[in-house]
Amino acid sequence: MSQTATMSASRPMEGMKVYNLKLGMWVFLLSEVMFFSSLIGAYIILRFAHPEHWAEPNVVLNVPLTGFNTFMLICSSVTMVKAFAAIEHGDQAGLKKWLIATIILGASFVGIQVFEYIKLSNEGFVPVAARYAAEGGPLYGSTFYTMTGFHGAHVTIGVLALIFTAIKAFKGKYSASDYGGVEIMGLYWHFVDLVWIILFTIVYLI
Amino acid sequence: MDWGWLLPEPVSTFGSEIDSIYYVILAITGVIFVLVEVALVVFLVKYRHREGHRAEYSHGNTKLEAVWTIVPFILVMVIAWMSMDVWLEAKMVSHAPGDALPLRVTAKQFEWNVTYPGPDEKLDTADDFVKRNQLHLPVGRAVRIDLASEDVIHSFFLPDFRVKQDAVPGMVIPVWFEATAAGEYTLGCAELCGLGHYRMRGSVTVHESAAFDSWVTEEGSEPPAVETPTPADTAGVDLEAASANPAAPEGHDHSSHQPVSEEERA
Amino acid sequence: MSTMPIEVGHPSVQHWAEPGHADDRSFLRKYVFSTDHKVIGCQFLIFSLTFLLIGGMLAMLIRWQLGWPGIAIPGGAILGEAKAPGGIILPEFYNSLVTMHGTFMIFFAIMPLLVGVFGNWLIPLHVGAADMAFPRLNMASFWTAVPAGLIMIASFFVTGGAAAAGWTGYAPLSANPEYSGVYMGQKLWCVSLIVLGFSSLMGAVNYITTIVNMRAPGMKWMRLPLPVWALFITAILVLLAIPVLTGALILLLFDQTIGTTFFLPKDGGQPLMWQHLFWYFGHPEVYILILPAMGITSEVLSNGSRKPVFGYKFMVYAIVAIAFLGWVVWGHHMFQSGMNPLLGATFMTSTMVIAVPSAIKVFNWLGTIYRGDIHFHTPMLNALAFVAMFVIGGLSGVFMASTPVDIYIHDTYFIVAHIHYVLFGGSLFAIFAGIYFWFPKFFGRMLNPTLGKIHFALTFVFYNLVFFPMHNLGLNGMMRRLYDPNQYEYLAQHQPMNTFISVSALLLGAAQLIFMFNFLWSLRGGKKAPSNPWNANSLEWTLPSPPPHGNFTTMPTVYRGPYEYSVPGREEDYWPQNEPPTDAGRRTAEREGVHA
Amino acid sequence: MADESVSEEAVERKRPNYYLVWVYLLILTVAEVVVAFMSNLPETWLILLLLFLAVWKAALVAMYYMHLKFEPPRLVLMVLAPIPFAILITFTVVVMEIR
Ligand code: HEA
Ligand code: HEA
Ligand code: CUA
Ligand SMILES: [Cu+2]
Repeated sequence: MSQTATMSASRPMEGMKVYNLKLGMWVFLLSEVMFFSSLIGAYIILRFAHPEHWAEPNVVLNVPLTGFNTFMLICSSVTMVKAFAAIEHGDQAGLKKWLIATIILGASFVGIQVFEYIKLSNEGFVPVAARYAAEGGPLYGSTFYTMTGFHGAHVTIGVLALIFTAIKAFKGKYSASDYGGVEIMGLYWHFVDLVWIILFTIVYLI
Repeated sequence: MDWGWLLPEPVSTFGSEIDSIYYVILAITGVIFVLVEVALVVFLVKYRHREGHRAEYSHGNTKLEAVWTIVPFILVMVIAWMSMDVWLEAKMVSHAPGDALPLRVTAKQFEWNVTYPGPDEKLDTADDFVKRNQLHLPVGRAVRIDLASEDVIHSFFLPDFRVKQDAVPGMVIPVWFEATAAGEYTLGCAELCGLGHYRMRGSVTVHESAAFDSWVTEEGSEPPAVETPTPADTAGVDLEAASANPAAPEGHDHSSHQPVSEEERA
Repeated sequence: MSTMPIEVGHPSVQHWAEPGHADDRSFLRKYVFSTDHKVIGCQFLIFSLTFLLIGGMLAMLIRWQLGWPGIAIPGGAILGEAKAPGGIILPEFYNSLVTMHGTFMIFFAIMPLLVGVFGNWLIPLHVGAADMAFPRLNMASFWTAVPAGLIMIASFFVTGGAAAAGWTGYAPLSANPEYSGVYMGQKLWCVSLIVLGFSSLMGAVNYITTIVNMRAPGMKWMRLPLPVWALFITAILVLLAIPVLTGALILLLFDQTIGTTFFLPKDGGQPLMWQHLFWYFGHPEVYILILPAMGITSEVLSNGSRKPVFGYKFMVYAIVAIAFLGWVVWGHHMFQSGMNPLLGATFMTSTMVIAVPSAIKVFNWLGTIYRGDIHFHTPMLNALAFVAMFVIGGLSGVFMASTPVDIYIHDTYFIVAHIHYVLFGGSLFAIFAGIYFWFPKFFGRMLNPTLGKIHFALTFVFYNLVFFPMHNLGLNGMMRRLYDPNQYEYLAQHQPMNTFISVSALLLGAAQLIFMFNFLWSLRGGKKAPSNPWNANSLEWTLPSPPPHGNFTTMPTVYRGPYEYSVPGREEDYWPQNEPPTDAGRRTAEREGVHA
Repeated sequence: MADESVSEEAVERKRPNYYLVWVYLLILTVAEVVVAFMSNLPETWLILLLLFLAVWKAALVAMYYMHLKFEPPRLVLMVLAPIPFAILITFTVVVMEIR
């Protein structure tokens, strides 16, 4: 804290050593962590209180199908990170290619989840207590749809954001010196993947 | 107008212990309060702006910081430590004497239904009987209440006994206390539970033990288990509700799907 | 000038306003959809003062009913048959009044006032930045809060009336309309708070990024003005607490609409789960409502007594300690809820500990005015009132923290007294202080000091007459949220006290009109504000009032902490943070060991 | 805290082999499913094992795809800071169950 040290200070303070956009995205993701934690917390509370409401894995829920979906989401994470790696080295073509791939994978994840929802609700596995008809109890259905639903919503938003990013990419808005948009898109997308990894385990496998 | 800081006379065994903790805290915080406010005022007068006078240039004093970190810490820990036992005694039924009289209190909008074990002093037997908004107890003998609720959260509040416990639907929460003086007291609802919250109150009668037994036998003997509220009760409610608010009936109509509020109005 | 010296990837450039550059934005861009943090701050000010006003009016209705139960409100018939036929408030409407009073005051008045207004006004100027890190996000934050407010107001006019389950919205009462008789209102309550949550979130992200990444050269952490420190920690609390509320509200909304049973015991729901989720958010929330107020108080006290903040570092540590302890005490709202008594004991201990950092703050404030050169300008008066009143509110908190005592005073007017001593006596007085202090900077006009002092005096007196007796009512066992105490014989005897409180409350409300007038009139009629009316040190005072779009023409350099008042060897008793030390200055500095 | 002598130019950031991480993730996913259905572990151990695998996968994503491994330590610190709170709220169940 000596005088001279400060006199020489001509630049802003260091801060987090990363640029604002990235810091902002990380900060936002932290709040997302708390949001999903609250849902998961509620899930655990209810499940502990009423284990009888839950059915064995793969009895009501179709694990193979969702397993495949998980696989696709993980792949979409690779394609996303490849898109970032591409633009990081100024490779415009690669950026576009990998973004498109990510969009396709993400969209099909949502598609499969919608299909799964329809199938399940036809089998009487619904969020509404009054009309719940599958094995287990109503809490099973309501927690399932709430958690996977909010994750699905995040994926959907992600896909839209990806499309937006892709459009900018095709307009050549990104470069080796300005790829922030792609990087934070990636951060969000990987986070959504990360959440799914947790949800898949506790909702489908446990 | 009552500006006093004394608590009303307690009439339960742990009531006086709770009060004594209250008075200790009152003393501690009272002293702190006076010290802080007096210091504040003194400084304001003493160091008010005067021409040519300049403020002392100081960034603080670590010794002082240590003092006013440690002293309050000790004080609050003392308070916490004193509170602990009384709290556990009041809330853990395990502290209730073995011969405690079992009762069941079931709250619902907007009434308290008290199930008495009858002469055999066992719940869920033929001689049980239920009274609405009336809690009768023997003096000098602990009661052990199973507290439940049928609809929303209510709060079982006996001011004079220093008893308060939320009644949560889906849970049966044990409550115990021991009355130390015969007389008439109040049972209130302390948790917002709907439009009738303000009049969800009952009466508490503490009998001498002999009188209580005879009361039980005579009540237990009369056939209708669920007894209709005594005229006094309903009259009381309606008159006051009405006087408080002539327009109540219309007002209540749109919520008349509530079985209870109908009953209240009947 | 990049604020991101380390990493490429995104040129997050700050646009320093070039000297004499004409501001050619359209009216809409300048005042309505502005991305300028100062304008957004002012928008938040109008927004939240309006809700403070509404909340205050609801309070007046509450007090009328409690002061004169069953007597028609003069002209109250306009409230309509469903609410107050012939001007006589109905029980269900009373519940709505209490609920909405609490909701408006907490979520739409105090929170936006502290976080929205002072966060936007102060952060960029105090850290020496051109604007927030994400100006457009900042604008979005305000324009998300507006619909939230409108939805909440609208809920008064739907059939069944506004939410009536208390600002804490305890399930099952809030979850099932059959119980409360409130249908649409309770749903709108959830929706509105969810929307408001997004607004707060955007704000928090912005604040944190700005404070961390955009501090001007030399603005080290330990040179930040305390309001910024407080707002930084507050932003973290908002960031981590609000999502939990959002989650809980969503579950509640599902229970109300699509028929899930998360909180409804039939079909396995858990009523206590709502309370855990709500208070897990709720207690950090109450510190969100006090920390910025504490920061403002420190700033004003130091300025008013022309003396450096006593124990600056410890003030900072205390803020951090309060914030983080605040996460492990939520159970103190649930002592009587049927939660395991052993947990109650744990929560009591953690709650008690919070008194310690609060103690540090209080005593350091005393240390700050000690041997000061105290100027009683209006901001100073309000800041002093904060200290005096917060102590009362805090100490009453200790009664409730003691579990056995809480058995008796839980959900009584003792709690109501506590609420208002910390929130009105605390937060609101600090807010008044802040408004009187920074109004000149942002509107270019001084508030009238005489009116200000009158407003302060009346508010201080009537405020205490209103809320102090509530302690006594509580100690006599008067429950909260009670439409008509006269239902209970043992409370009926306290009606005179209730009437006395109500009279004082009406006078308190009336006293606020002075402030309102002063505020609105000074916008045009106040005398022109100099750039540094209070001889303060922090960066904003080096700029014209109001500062130009883009704040600083060149990036300022900071040489010392913000509270270098009455430094020996200087003729002025203040020392702006960015004034380069003269050789003489530096020599004295070294001699006196000034922490520059 | 902030030391002033940091150079302006970008620090060239190391990058992992993204495909390798991908393979890891797939293997772990398969492992999870296998454990969940083909193992006869006692329930608690099963749950703990599954959670462990899940957290492991999450960590891989965060470290390599989200590049946390290559970010300045202070950012990593900031990201890890709220995890205790997240765990606290996730396991309020403990709070509710011990009675
Ligand atoms: C700004 C908001 C704010 C603040 C800062 C506080 C601060 C505190 N609050 Fe308060 N509280 C509320 C807002 C706030 N509260 C609200 C709104 C409710 C009601 C919610 C509802 O509607 O149900 C509530 C309810 C509430 C309860 C629940 C009561 C009940 O429902 O039964 C409790 C119980 O422990 C409590 C405790 C405390 C404590 C211990 C502090 C401490 O932080 C206080 C610490 C400060 C001091 C102690 C004073 C200064 C210190 C000294 C002078 C040093 C010496 C002191 C000692 C040695 C003791 N509060
Ligand atoms: C910061 C928060 C805050 C503030 C300021 C107030 C202010 C007031 N409150 Fe309260 N109150 C709460 C927060 C607050 N309140 C909360 C959280 C509850 C619990 C709710 C619940 O139980 O669910 C509560 C509950 C509550 C009750 C208990 C109701 C019950 O339990 O039955 C009562 C009863 O008297 C009451 C009264 C008052 C009064 C008379 C004021 C007076 O101070 C009001 C005076 C008027 C004003 C402060 C408005 C002034 C307006 C301006 C200054 C703006 C000027 C405008 C421009 C410049 C454009 N409040
Ligand atoms: Cu029952 Cu209030
Ligand atoms: Cu609290």
